[in-house]
Amino acid sequence: RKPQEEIAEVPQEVKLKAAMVTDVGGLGDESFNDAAYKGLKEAEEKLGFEITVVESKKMDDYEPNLRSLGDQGTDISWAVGFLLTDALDTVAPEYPDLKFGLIDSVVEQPNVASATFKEEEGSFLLGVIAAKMTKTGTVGFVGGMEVPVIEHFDAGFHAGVLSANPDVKVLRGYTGKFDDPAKGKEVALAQFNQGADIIFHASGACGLGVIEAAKEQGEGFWAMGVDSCQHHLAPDNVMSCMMKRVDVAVFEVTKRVQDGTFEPKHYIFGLAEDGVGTCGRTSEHVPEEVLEEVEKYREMIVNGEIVVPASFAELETFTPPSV
Amino acid sequence: METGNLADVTIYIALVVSTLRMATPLILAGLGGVFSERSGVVNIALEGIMLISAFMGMLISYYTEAPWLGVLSAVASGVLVALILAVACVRYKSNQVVVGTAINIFSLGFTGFMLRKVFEHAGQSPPVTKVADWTIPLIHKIPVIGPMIGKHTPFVYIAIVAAVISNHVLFETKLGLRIRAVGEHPKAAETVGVDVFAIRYLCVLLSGALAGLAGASLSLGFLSQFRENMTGGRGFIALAAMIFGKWTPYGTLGACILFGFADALQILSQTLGLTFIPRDFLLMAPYILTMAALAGVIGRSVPPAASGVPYERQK
Amino acid sequence: MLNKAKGIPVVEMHDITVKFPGVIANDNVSIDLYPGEVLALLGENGAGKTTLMNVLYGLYRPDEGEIRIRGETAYISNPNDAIRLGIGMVHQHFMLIPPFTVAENIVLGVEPVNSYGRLDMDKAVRDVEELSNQYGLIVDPHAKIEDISVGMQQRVEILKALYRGADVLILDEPTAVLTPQEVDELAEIMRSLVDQGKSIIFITHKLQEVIAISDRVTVLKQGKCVGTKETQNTTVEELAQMMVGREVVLSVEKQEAKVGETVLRVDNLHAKGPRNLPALRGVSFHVNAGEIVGIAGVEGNGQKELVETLTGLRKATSGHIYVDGIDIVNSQPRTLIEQGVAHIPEDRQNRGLILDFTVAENFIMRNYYKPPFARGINLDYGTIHTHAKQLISEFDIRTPHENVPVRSLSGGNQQKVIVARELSSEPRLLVASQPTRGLDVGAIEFVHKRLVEQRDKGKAILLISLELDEIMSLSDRILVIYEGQIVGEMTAREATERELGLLMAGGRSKQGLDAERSAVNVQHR
Amino acid sequence: MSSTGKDLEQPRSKMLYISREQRIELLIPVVAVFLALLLGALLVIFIGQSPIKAYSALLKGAFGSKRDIAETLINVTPLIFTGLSVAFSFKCGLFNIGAEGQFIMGQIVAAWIGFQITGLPTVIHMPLAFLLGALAGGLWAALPGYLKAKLGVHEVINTIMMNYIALYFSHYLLMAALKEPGQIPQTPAVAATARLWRILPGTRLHFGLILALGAVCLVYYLLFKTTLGYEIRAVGLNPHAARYSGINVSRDIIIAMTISGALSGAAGAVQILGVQFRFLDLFGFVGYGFDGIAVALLGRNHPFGVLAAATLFGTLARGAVTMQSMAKIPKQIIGIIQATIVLIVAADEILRRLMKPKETEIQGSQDAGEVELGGDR
Ligand SMILES: Nc1ncnc2c1ncn2[C@@H]1O[C@H](COP(=O)(O)OP(=O)(O)OP(=O)(O)O)[C@@H](O)[C@H]1O
Ligand SMILES: Nc1ncnc2c1ncn2[C@@H]1O[C@H](COP(=O)(O)OP(=O)(O)OP(=O)(O)O)[C@@H](O)[C@H]1O
Ligand SMILES: [Mg+2]
Ligand SMILES: [Mg+2]
Repeated sequence: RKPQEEIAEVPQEVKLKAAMVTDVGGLGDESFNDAAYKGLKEAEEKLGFEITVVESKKMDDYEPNLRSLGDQGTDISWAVGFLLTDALDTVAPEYPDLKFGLIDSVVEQPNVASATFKEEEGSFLLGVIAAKMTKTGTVGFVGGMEVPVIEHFDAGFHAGVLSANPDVKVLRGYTGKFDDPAKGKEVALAQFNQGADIIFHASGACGLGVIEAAKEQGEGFWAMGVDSCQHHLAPDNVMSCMMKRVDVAVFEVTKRVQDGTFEPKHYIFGLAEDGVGTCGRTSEHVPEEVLEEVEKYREMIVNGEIVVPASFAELETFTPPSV
Repeated sequence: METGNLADVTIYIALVVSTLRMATPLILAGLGGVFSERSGVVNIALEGIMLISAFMGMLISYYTEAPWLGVLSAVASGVLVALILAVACVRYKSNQVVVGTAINIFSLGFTGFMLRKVFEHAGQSPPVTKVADWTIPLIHKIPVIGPMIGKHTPFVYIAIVAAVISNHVLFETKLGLRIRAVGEHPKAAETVGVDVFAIRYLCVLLSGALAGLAGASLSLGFLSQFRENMTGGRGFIALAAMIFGKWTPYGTLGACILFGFADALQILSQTLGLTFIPRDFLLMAPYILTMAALAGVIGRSVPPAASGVPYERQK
Repeated sequence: MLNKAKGIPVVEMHDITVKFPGVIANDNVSIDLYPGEVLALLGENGAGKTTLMNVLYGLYRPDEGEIRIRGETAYISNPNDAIRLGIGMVHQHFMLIPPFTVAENIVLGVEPVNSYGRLDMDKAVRDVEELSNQYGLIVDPHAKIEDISVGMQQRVEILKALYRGADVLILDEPTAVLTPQEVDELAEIMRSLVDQGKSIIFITHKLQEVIAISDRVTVLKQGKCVGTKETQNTTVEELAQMMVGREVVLSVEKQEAKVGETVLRVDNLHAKGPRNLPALRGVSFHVNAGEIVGIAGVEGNGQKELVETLTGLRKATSGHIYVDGIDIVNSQPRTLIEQGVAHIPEDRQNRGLILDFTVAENFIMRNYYKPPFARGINLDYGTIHTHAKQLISEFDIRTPHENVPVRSLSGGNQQKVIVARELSSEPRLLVASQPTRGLDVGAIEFVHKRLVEQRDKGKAILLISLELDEIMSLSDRILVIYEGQIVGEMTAREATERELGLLMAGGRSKQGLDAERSAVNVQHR
Repeated sequence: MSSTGKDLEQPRSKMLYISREQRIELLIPVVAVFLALLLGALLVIFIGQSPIKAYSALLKGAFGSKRDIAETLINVTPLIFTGLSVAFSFKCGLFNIGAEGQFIMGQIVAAWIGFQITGLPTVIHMPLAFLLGALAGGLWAALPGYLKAKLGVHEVINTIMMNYIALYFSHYLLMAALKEPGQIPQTPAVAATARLWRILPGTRLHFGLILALGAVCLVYYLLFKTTLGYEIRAVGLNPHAARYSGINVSRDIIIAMTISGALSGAAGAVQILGVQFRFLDLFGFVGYGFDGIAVALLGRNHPFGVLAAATLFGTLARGAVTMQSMAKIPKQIIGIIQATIVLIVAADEILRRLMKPKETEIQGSQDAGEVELGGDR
């Protein structure tokens, strides 16, 4: 294994290696694994990294998968997803000369950079849009499984709706899975049926079904995507998406390995850092005045006037700000 | 969150509609199971056949933009995969559960592999054209009933009709009599000149065709794309429903509808904000309900006597 | 009914050879069958009778040989060919589908359909009724096979063949499971069939029946044809000699019973049978040490339920069963085994044996958990094998060694495994149900000897058999069971076949029985 | 069993004699693996990669170093348990599709005992957590066993249903009671005293492997050398005859399901106590249970067969990792290879026919075969 300085000296001959280990969701999860892959891809195209993806089949694959990358002298290996926290904590010290990155969780090691996201802040903005845009006075949220990360989305969205219009009703449903689009569709249809016209989802691939449901219901029914921009799946029925820029985090940190400016830091990506937010195509369906309103909330969050609840407990005590 | 109005009739309409939708792939696959097992071949491969068919259906619809062509090829690929089962188990007398398990493992690998190969993308295919919903003339205008059964993806109607036809074939035609005879006592059937092998081939292939339809109903009926492992265990649930339904088409239909209903109820309860039950228990409800129904009401179910037993000609 | 060879034979089988791995089941066998005659096929277990008939029916394809039907060479490669040639077969093990109705079983394969292609069961039922009246074969077309008596199943099998237009009928051991009355009926049926121009090949182990029913008899031994005789010109003794190749003692020789104390006492026993109907209605009797008590009766009069209740396999609804004075009613089978109750079950393949276990493992089925076969939770395979070898030689069981699965033994030898196991357990009481069903004369002789031997050792033996001969020759006392009640008791010496037969039929005349049967038939219209 | 019979039939000199039949029997899995790898190679070529590179990555990944071998064995360990589990139920005539759910229950209970209790010495804490995990799996299977035995409800339905219930129930337990504070849905780590010993320095290889091998022997002993095993096999082959023999069939069905479930639960327990050290929320089935079905069937439901099949499956699974990372081969190819092996072994009749010379030749060639083999030794 070559020490890092050596590599930095000969960037042209020896390609730097970047790699990622997925969690059990694997590629195609329509969530952080895909987003991380996008960032990695960008590093390949723009920075000339040689990239590898190792998909984990089972929980106990995390450690050997990370090691297998370490053994090949991968300059930076990404552990994607909080499920890999323990594994990375164990493996990183074994390869002190190599760098590691972690998504959605934190490991404190001298060669690990961690990136977490304030999903609730981005979700808040979507809640605002939904509350402003609903014609029926009812909006919905579809989650995958009830775990803390999904709670961020749920609570943030709810708080956004409450802030923009406390009279709007929020329906809530969980699929119990992350990979069954048919289930997602069914939950979404139930909410549409109960009067919702806009549904925000944070349910991985189940969300494909949520979007399908909106598409099938036709004009006036909307889905809101998550993690990456999902407009292309149903351009006329996806109102906005909660962007979680895992790709940016991966790309930026990977770039720092090339630059030699890598720091074993905990990066927190919120609205302020542009790590979360609404997607670029939001303006296609959302009128200017609503976007202006959203922008106001964004600023209040960025400068700390609003502290967005990230859990149901915090949501309980959350008082909507007066704009 | 306030609770929805339980007096509202739309809730019940939604419940019926949702039940039918969720029961449909189960019914189709379950009927496939009925035919196969009635002829004496355990088809544990329903899950795998569904998955491969869902993929092939999507693929053909993707290339031709003709969704019904996709459905047709889903059925054809279902038959083709079932042919593996038939050749291995009917002709070469392999253990049916083993071959079925192999097909299930294969289907996951194969569809995942092909997805990446064809679309260079993991997880799911791009959206494809799906089959359009059918509106039943007149009926869809009737109040309450209309919204319940008047407009659905064609697979819903196909599934119900398939159950009726299956029941007719199995219990009111001579083919059905022979199928049941072969599943109960193949040697006796052979002594009266029934071709045991032909019947078993036919039934296993038919089972593949029905499971193929079930797969197509997922990727071209309810959704318009393929997603890795999108069957999500429905093949196994269908198998359970078939046993629950005592190996009869109507029994299976009923069991699938019960299962779909429990699931629809579960989703509706969430939507209505009935949160006094922990959500995880709501999610478990369909499974618990099935077990309770079996233990409390249905009880013993006896499979066709020769189910799972390869038939050997003497000499 | 002396049908001398007339015209060309309807069936000629020439030099048929059938080889199975390791066995030549038929070795250049030739038989012929003339129109309107009954040909009996005789031979020990495994002599090749069934194989030869399976060849004729297209189930097996012979390695060599030729078949002619009505003078023309025929290639019969499956049952359809045989059916087309007018050959019908009633198999040794019935080929009926238990959950199907009688009518469904009969029409299977040649089902009537109506103009919409729909199965026409009404027509099927009508056809069956018509046919059943024409030949006097009374069946209930709507009854399920699993609910009807073996005798009726037999008639269904014959109707199946006739429905397909058979004029050559193969009956493989049709009488093995019938009561004397039913055998008589069958003989009558056969005669009327022959009168209507049918020809019959009839396989049996019962020499009396050969003499009574057949015109000619062909004897097979170890796959070879030993000879053919005009029935007129032969005797039971000669046939037995031809079959077995030695002199056979056809009657049971036994000493006067030395009766000891009461071992089994049954007191007012009630139990339910199929479809939860009462099957035993107050049965009381006793069996003493050193005697054989036979229970005679027509099948389905509660024998099965009685045996099952006595051996713990069925719950009694009321009453008592005392073994050596201890009330063991409704005890678990294990408790009864511990009490010294041995049981030779009638259904050897489904109950008496685990076909995929080895011979050695089958020998310990009922006491595997006790020393010397088990030490703690461990099985002692050394002892188990020694034990098996000993029984194999003692009971002359034909098997390569004790480690082959029982499945690969012939039916007769399978039965011997059971007999050996049950007798070697040194029981107080032996419940023997149909102990010789389907066995050849040699094997029957053997089993009978063993039963008498046990009696003389002071065991109590309860014998349940549908064969009056067996009951009369083995028992010291005879009980008659009818509709779940003991309707008669007598010593073997005072018993006559006529009297027993009358009691078995409920004390009513034969006409009365027939009337009842047709009443059953009418009920279902 | 009957194999002992074959041995007796052929008293031979000291040379290890293998009959032609037995040789075909042994050859079939080898041929199956070969053909499956061939198919895999074709697929690799199909996606434009080098099969040589792929398979050398597989081999290196599975056996390349001490650590690789250890990782392979870590993969094998739970498969041995779940394979035994399914095989055991089969021996009693039951089809336990519920290994997956029992595995989950074993995991969560082992994790719970592992972190909840502290201050116990290892010799008590470790076996306690392991055994209670196994027990949890056993009880999870006992219910379908009970329903089968007492009410006649088909075990296949109930075990399928209970897989899903286990999935949601484990989630519920985790969230409601067992979750460690923080953002990650997981239990606290199990105490050091509950962890299985590492048995190969420098690797993760843990004592679970020894336990699994122990389980193979135990199941073999139980099935073939004890009265309980005799009973269970009797019930599996012919329940009517078993009842006639005085065997309490209902009881044996419940016992067999419980033991089967306990083996799957043990698989879950060793994964927690030896590898993961905590229960992490499952977002779907892990797959060891379903793989266990294939392993059991591939191993012909015999404990030693299960051991061999688990080794094969575990090796392939481990190799899949390095094939991905070193040769960029998608993991799905391994699934296809595994399925092909199972299929070919199941459809062995086809191979048998191809491999058997015409009947007339058998006699002559058999002797020749013996000499050949004898000469080798
Ligand atoms: N399918 C078969 N495979 C191998 N051997 C067979 C098969 N069928 C019959 N045999 C053998 O052929 C021989 C003749 O059997 P067959 O059934 O014809 O006897 P059988 O005369 O009908 O005897 P039984 O009086 O017991 O009915 C026996 O040795 C038997 O073991
Ligand atoms: N598939 C088979 N392989 C080997 N032998 C067989 C096979 N099928 C039947 N046999 C043998 O054929 C013989 C006769 O079979 P059959 O089924 O007629 O038995 P059975 O009539 O019950 O015997 P028995 O008349 O002695 O009571 C037996 O010896 C049996 O072992
Ligand atoms: Mg015979
Ligand atoms: Mg016989």
